[in-house]
Amino acid sequence: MAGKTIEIIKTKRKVPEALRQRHKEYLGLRKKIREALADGEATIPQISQKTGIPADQVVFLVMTLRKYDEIVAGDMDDMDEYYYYKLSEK
Amino acid sequence: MSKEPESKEKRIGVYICRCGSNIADYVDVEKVCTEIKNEKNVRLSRVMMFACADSSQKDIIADIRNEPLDAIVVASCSPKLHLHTFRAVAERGGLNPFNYVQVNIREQSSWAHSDHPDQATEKALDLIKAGIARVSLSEPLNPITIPAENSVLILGAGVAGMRSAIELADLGSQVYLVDREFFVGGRVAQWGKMATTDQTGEELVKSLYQQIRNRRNIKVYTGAHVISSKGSIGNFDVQIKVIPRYVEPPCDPEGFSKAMEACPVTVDDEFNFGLTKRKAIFHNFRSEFPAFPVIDMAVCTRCGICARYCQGINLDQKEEIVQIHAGTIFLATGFNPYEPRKGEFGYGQLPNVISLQQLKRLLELTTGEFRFRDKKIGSVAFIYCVGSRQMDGDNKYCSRYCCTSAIHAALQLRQEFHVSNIYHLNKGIRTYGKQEILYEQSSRAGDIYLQFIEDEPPVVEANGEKARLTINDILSDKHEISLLADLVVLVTGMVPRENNDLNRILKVPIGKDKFYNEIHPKLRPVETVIDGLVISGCCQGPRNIHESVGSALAEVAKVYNVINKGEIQLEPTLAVVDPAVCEWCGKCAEACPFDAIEKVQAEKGWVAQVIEGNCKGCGMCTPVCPTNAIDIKGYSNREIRSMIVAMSA
Amino acid sequence: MSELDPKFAREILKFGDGTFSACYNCGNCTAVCNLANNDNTFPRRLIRFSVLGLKDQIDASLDPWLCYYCGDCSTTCPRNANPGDLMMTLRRYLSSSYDWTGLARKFYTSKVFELTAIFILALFILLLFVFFHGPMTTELTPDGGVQLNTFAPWKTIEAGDWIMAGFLSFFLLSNIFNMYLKVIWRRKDLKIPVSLYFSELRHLIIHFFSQWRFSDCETNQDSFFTKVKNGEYTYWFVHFLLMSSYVLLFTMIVGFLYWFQTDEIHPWWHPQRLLGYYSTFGLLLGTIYFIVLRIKKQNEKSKNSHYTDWTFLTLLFLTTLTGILVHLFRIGGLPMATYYMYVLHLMILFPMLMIEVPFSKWSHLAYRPFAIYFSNVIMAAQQKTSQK
Amino acid sequence: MEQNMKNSSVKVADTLILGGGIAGLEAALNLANTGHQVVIVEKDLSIGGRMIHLSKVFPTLDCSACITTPKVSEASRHPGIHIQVNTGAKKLAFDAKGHWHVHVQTEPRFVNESLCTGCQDCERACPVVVKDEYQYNLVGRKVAYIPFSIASPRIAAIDIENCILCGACEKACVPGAIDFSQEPVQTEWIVKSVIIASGFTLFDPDQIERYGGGKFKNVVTAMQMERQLVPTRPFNTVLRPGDGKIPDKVAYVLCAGSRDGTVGNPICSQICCMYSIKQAQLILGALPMADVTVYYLHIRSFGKGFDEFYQQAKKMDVSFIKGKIGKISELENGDLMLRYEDIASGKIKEAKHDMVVLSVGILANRDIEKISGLENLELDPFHYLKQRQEMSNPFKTNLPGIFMAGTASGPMDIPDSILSAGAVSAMVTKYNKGFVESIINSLTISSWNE
Amino acid sequence: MSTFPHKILVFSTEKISDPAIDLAGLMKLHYPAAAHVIVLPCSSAVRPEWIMLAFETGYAGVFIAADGSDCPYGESCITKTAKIVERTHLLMKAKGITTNRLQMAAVCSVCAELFVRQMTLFSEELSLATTNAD
Repeated sequence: MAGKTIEIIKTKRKVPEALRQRHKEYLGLRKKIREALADGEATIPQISQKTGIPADQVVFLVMTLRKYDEIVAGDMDDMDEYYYYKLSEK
Repeated sequence: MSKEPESKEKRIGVYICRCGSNIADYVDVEKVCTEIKNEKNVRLSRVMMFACADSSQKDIIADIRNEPLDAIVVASCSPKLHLHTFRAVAERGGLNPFNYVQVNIREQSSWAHSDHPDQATEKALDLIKAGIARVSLSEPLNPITIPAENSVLILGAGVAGMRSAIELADLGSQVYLVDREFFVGGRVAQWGKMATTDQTGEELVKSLYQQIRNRRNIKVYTGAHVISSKGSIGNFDVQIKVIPRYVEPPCDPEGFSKAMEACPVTVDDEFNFGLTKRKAIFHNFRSEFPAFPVIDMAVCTRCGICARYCQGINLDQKEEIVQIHAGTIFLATGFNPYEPRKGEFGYGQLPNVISLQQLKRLLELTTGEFRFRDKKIGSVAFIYCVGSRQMDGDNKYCSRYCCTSAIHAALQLRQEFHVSNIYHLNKGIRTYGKQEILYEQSSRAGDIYLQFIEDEPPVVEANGEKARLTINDILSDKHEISLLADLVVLVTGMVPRENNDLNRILKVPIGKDKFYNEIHPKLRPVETVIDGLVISGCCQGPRNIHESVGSALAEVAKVYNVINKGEIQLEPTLAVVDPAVCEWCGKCAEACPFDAIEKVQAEKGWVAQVIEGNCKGCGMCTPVCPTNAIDIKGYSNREIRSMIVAMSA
Repeated sequence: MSELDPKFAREILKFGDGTFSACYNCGNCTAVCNLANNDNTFPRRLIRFSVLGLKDQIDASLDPWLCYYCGDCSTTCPRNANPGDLMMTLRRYLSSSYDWTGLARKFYTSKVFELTAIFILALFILLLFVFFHGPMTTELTPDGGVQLNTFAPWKTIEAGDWIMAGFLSFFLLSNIFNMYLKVIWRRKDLKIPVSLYFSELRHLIIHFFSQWRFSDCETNQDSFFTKVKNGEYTYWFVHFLLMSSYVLLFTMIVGFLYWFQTDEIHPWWHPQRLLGYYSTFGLLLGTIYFIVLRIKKQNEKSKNSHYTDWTFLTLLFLTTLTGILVHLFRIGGLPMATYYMYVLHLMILFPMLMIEVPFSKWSHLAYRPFAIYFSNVIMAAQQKTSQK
Repeated sequence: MEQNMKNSSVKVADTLILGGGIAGLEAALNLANTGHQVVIVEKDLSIGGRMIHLSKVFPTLDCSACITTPKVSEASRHPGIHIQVNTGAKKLAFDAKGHWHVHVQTEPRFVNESLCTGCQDCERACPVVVKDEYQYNLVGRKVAYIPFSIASPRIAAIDIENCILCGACEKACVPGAIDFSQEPVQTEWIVKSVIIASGFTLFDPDQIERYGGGKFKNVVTAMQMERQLVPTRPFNTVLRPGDGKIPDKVAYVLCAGSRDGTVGNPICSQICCMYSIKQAQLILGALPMADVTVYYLHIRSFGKGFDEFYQQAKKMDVSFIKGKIGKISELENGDLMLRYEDIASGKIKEAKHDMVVLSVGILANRDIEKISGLENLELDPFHYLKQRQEMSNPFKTNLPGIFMAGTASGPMDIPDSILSAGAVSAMVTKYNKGFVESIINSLTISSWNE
Repeated sequence: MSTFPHKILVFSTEKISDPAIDLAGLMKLHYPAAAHVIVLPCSSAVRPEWIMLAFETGYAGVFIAADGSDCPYGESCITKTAKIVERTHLLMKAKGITTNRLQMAAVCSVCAELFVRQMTLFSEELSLATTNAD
């Protein structure tokens, strides 16, 4: 059955529209954050300012992307307040 | 390298798992497999998709039988996941499970070094070589069993001891319940009404002792103490000395009361904390157990008057020494209430300053109006943390039970004896958990709580017949508040009982707080570093009654696991001494945290020997041996050295 | 050093039910209170004084008057000790403690005493009218109204008013003076320059009229209009309406009775009628509003009603109601009804004023602004001393 | 005895344990070591309960995972222990012979347990991100995921509620372990005794409006802080979730949801003081420049070594202030203003902190009440299981053969939970042993026979 | 023919530090592959002669991933492991081996990152030492 069972579940479940929307939104936010980091490292407030995404959401997204190796953490800023984040080289 | 011992010729099979692509993506498994084939002793080497899969397991078993193989190595994931799977495979194939070695090339090679696949491959090869080297030297090991007596010696017949005695007896163990006092029940017998159920200590003790009487496999010794102990887990030999009661059956109650009346010796009754007097011949309360009075020989003048009234009295009884053979020793020796220093908050100086324990007795002995020293009591002040949380003294710990207990007593004073003015001078109330409700009830009913600063305790002075207390109350901006009370109750904490002889004989580990110490509060909360010596109740640290009972039952579970089969199974990975090489120096015994090494006489002189029941196989003894005479099975000097060499290439 | 007095808490409990002894001194009530500050740290401090029985501290405290009972302390009290209700109870206690006659204490602690007093005072009015009333003419005025001034000439009534007002002022002022003695005079640590009494006087006036501290109870960041829309000012507004109506009517009755109690029927837009209607409307709406709140018990400050709250509201409501009826009967040309109703009106009005104004609930109208005034005087004085 | 039907089966064991947290595991190991057949039914995807998620534990500061994981692995390979994760009890019934019939349902995880190797290929392939409940929502996780790194079993699962059915995981899985055809599986366990070790739930501080009602970004719960202090932590360091700033003034607000009649929980949660003191010490270890202030009512460091631990925190310069936080307001930069009465001075104070930790209390796990057949189970006023004979037979319910362990009976710390599990093991051992003789005789209450 | 110029022998412990090293792999945290691990029950079972053997057979460094206070065999592990290091340092001095080639740190069962950091630093130190020596 390997590789085919997805078809089975598709007959039983419908994906709610809200779920698709949320996923699309996530992909959009992820893209924005990746773009913001394309020219170099930035702190959370800097990313928030560049992208217009509220800082707490940026924290969530950056940390999630860090967890899945898309982003790596760098050094602290001069004030020892924030870390810099950059895209991982992969 | 020539001095490394040559490994025996073994027929070894090596299996390298691809783990789907998890290993194979980074480790060149085919290359590893080919190279391994050339290693010494290796009969075959195979790559598998999933070594743990059922079909693969069957293949391995077939190889073991067909080749046949003496030992196998599986290079796959962490042994934490599948060591036991493959040990079982080896066993099913007919090998000793210790002739199997698992090499971790997933967590510790492919995944950790996915950034450098070539290095991951190289490392995997090194690790497998080490595994082969180890398995070449591995010896078949079998679990060790030592006989264990299915009997328990319980020291201390308080609620913890009694409750566990009943449970163990019901589970089929022979129980010896030993108490230093002449009556069982410990501190709880003295306690009166208990928070939060309002059952009395007397009732609880009574019901427990009735259960004990109904069980044939519990033997009770009162007035007895340990004088020597030998042996280790499974087989302790303990000698106890039993002091006679000088009263034996038959002893009719009437004769006894007359004898008690007639006895000319009067002393303070310790059971009532000196609030009342007793005679040299005495009992505690009517339902005491054993239901026999005692003559206190320390104060008895042997005048013989009592014998005229009561036939059971026999002043010629002799002390007895009893031998007990027990699989485990249970310590439930309980606590002593902290005895305030003379002058501590007026204790021993002011007539109306008493301890919480005294108050609890007083509440038990009082009916009708609440009076103390013939004076009606209208106001009571409690001072908390006496003997606990000391800033200057030794007792840094919190005694845990006292806040709730004092508040419970206060509620009893208010509800049963209509004492309307009750003050609590505390250091921060600690009615944890559901006990908080008692605190709320008491303050809602009008008890007044004042809190003093940690290093500024309240002052107690005499004021006519009353006591005047002065406190800097934190709750009123440290305003100095003064109040008058008819009775001052010092809420005294717990200290361990003085058992110096017992502690010395059994080598009980003692913590910083002077209570008995467990190995680990979470991993092994009732065991001590001495195997077979377990602790519960308040000898381990302050607790309330149901927590004590809980810990006692937890102890039963642990002990029952160990002794119920009549033998103890131990992991075979224990220390072993080569008596030919050993020249007893005692260093291993010193290093062992479990007292697992003893000195024995061999032909050539003293040598060390491992007490297998105590050994945990940690290996702390091995590096200290100057002659390399001691080893851990499964991690032997030879095996590890061979691994170091094998990986070095 | 203070002596703990366990009996005092029981004494306070005579002035209202209280669960304050359940307090475990977390300080939440003081921290959530918008009106509390470091010069007036309440309610926990007062709970503490009450529990420990520190009578002198409570007697000298102005804090209960500074509380406007928004109820936040009570709704958030983890022990359900109801600090807000204690503040109310303490206001009753303090009213009694200021009152040197001892009557306030009697009114607050004995229902029987209060009802008897009301009855006696009503009887007194009744008897006055029975013996001294003017002719009960059924002849109507040219406008078709009743000749009330013939039955009860405004000059006589006014004289009575003045005598009554004299009594009221005497008691109230002497009580306020007593309050002054307790809160300022007896405090040894205070040195108050006389000038401060004048410079801080504005607080007395402003707060007497506006009761503005009420609005400080609200802290959310909404705009004024949203707050109005959400009904956040309703309580203050109704209270203000009631209070202003009362003051207005009291002033008209005592000071301008000749103008107010007239047999003429003015056109509806006449200031006398408009002011009268405003006051009647205010009183009617106010009393009904507060009665409904107290029956519904939905918000914290209306949950715990003392019997004196009920007597006061009932008397005020009945006064208003009978007042309206007098007016209606008079302009409706019903002479006998007007006269009886007038007597009944005064039978209710008189005990209400005599009991409530100096001795009971209504006295807070004076104590509150004075408390703010005194507290500002004290603060200003302390500031001056600390500056030195 | 096994009569296997398609998605349901009947099996026999000695004891069934509801809940695979530390108490359940300890009891299971004790019982299995004495020769009982034990089933652990765990509703979560992994056993280990709350404890496996904690950082270090008071007062010894040893690492929580180091204590839990050996027990977890010992239990999972013990021949006497059968573990069913992702499984809930639906119904209990008592039969005439005194056995309990426990009907449990295993929800599909859509991953074949015997094929999954825990390699996380599916997780990397999955495109959908949702909040990670195991990291208390601080960070995201995929919909196909390994619950957490030290989960046991370390097997993937698919969170079907959030799945967009793209099939990427199935393509990525080499051993072919993904199986969307799974259906719920019913098992009926016939056992002699049942231990309820269902643990506690955490108080939800969002209902406290004056602490921000969940809206302030830099107000976190103690569990969220706990995760930030664990080696497998979501941010790899301690950061404010509002903007990723390294906090330097952290406040602990004790009794958030405990000892508070207004939220319906008047009792003390027993652990918050100590875990807050512990976290304070750990924060000072992680951020040596930080200030930590603990706002408390009474510090309840009552256990063995606890008061010493409290004194140690004071020596490390953790500030302790007596006074309940009345309200918190959020400033523009995300900092928080705390208003409280400093009880020691009697002054109202306002303190600015850049991060606030609410030391939330614990509540009874009321899922037990939803299991049919347990309607007669006695609870205490706080919805914990009632101990019938607290003094002599603790941890016994009013129903025959049903026992409790750990926080099912009330708030308690880890050592006490472990002790309670030990105590229950002894009682259950005896109960199972004397099962035939004593229980049949005591079957006087007929209502459960039905 | 080893690809590892600076091989590190790591002694880990079954219950505590080895799970952390596994966890490092699980979390795909990279550390030098030159680190090769031998598992023991407890870090205070490491024999100084093993360490010396490692130096003799060409390892650049030896690292003891100790139990620290988490040791299931009791707290004495800390001091005992420290003693072993102390004794070995003496042996190393006698042989002219710089003592920083033997290092120790307590690694708790989930301290994967700590282990990675230790390995990376140790490896750098070792390669630096050899280049300097060259």
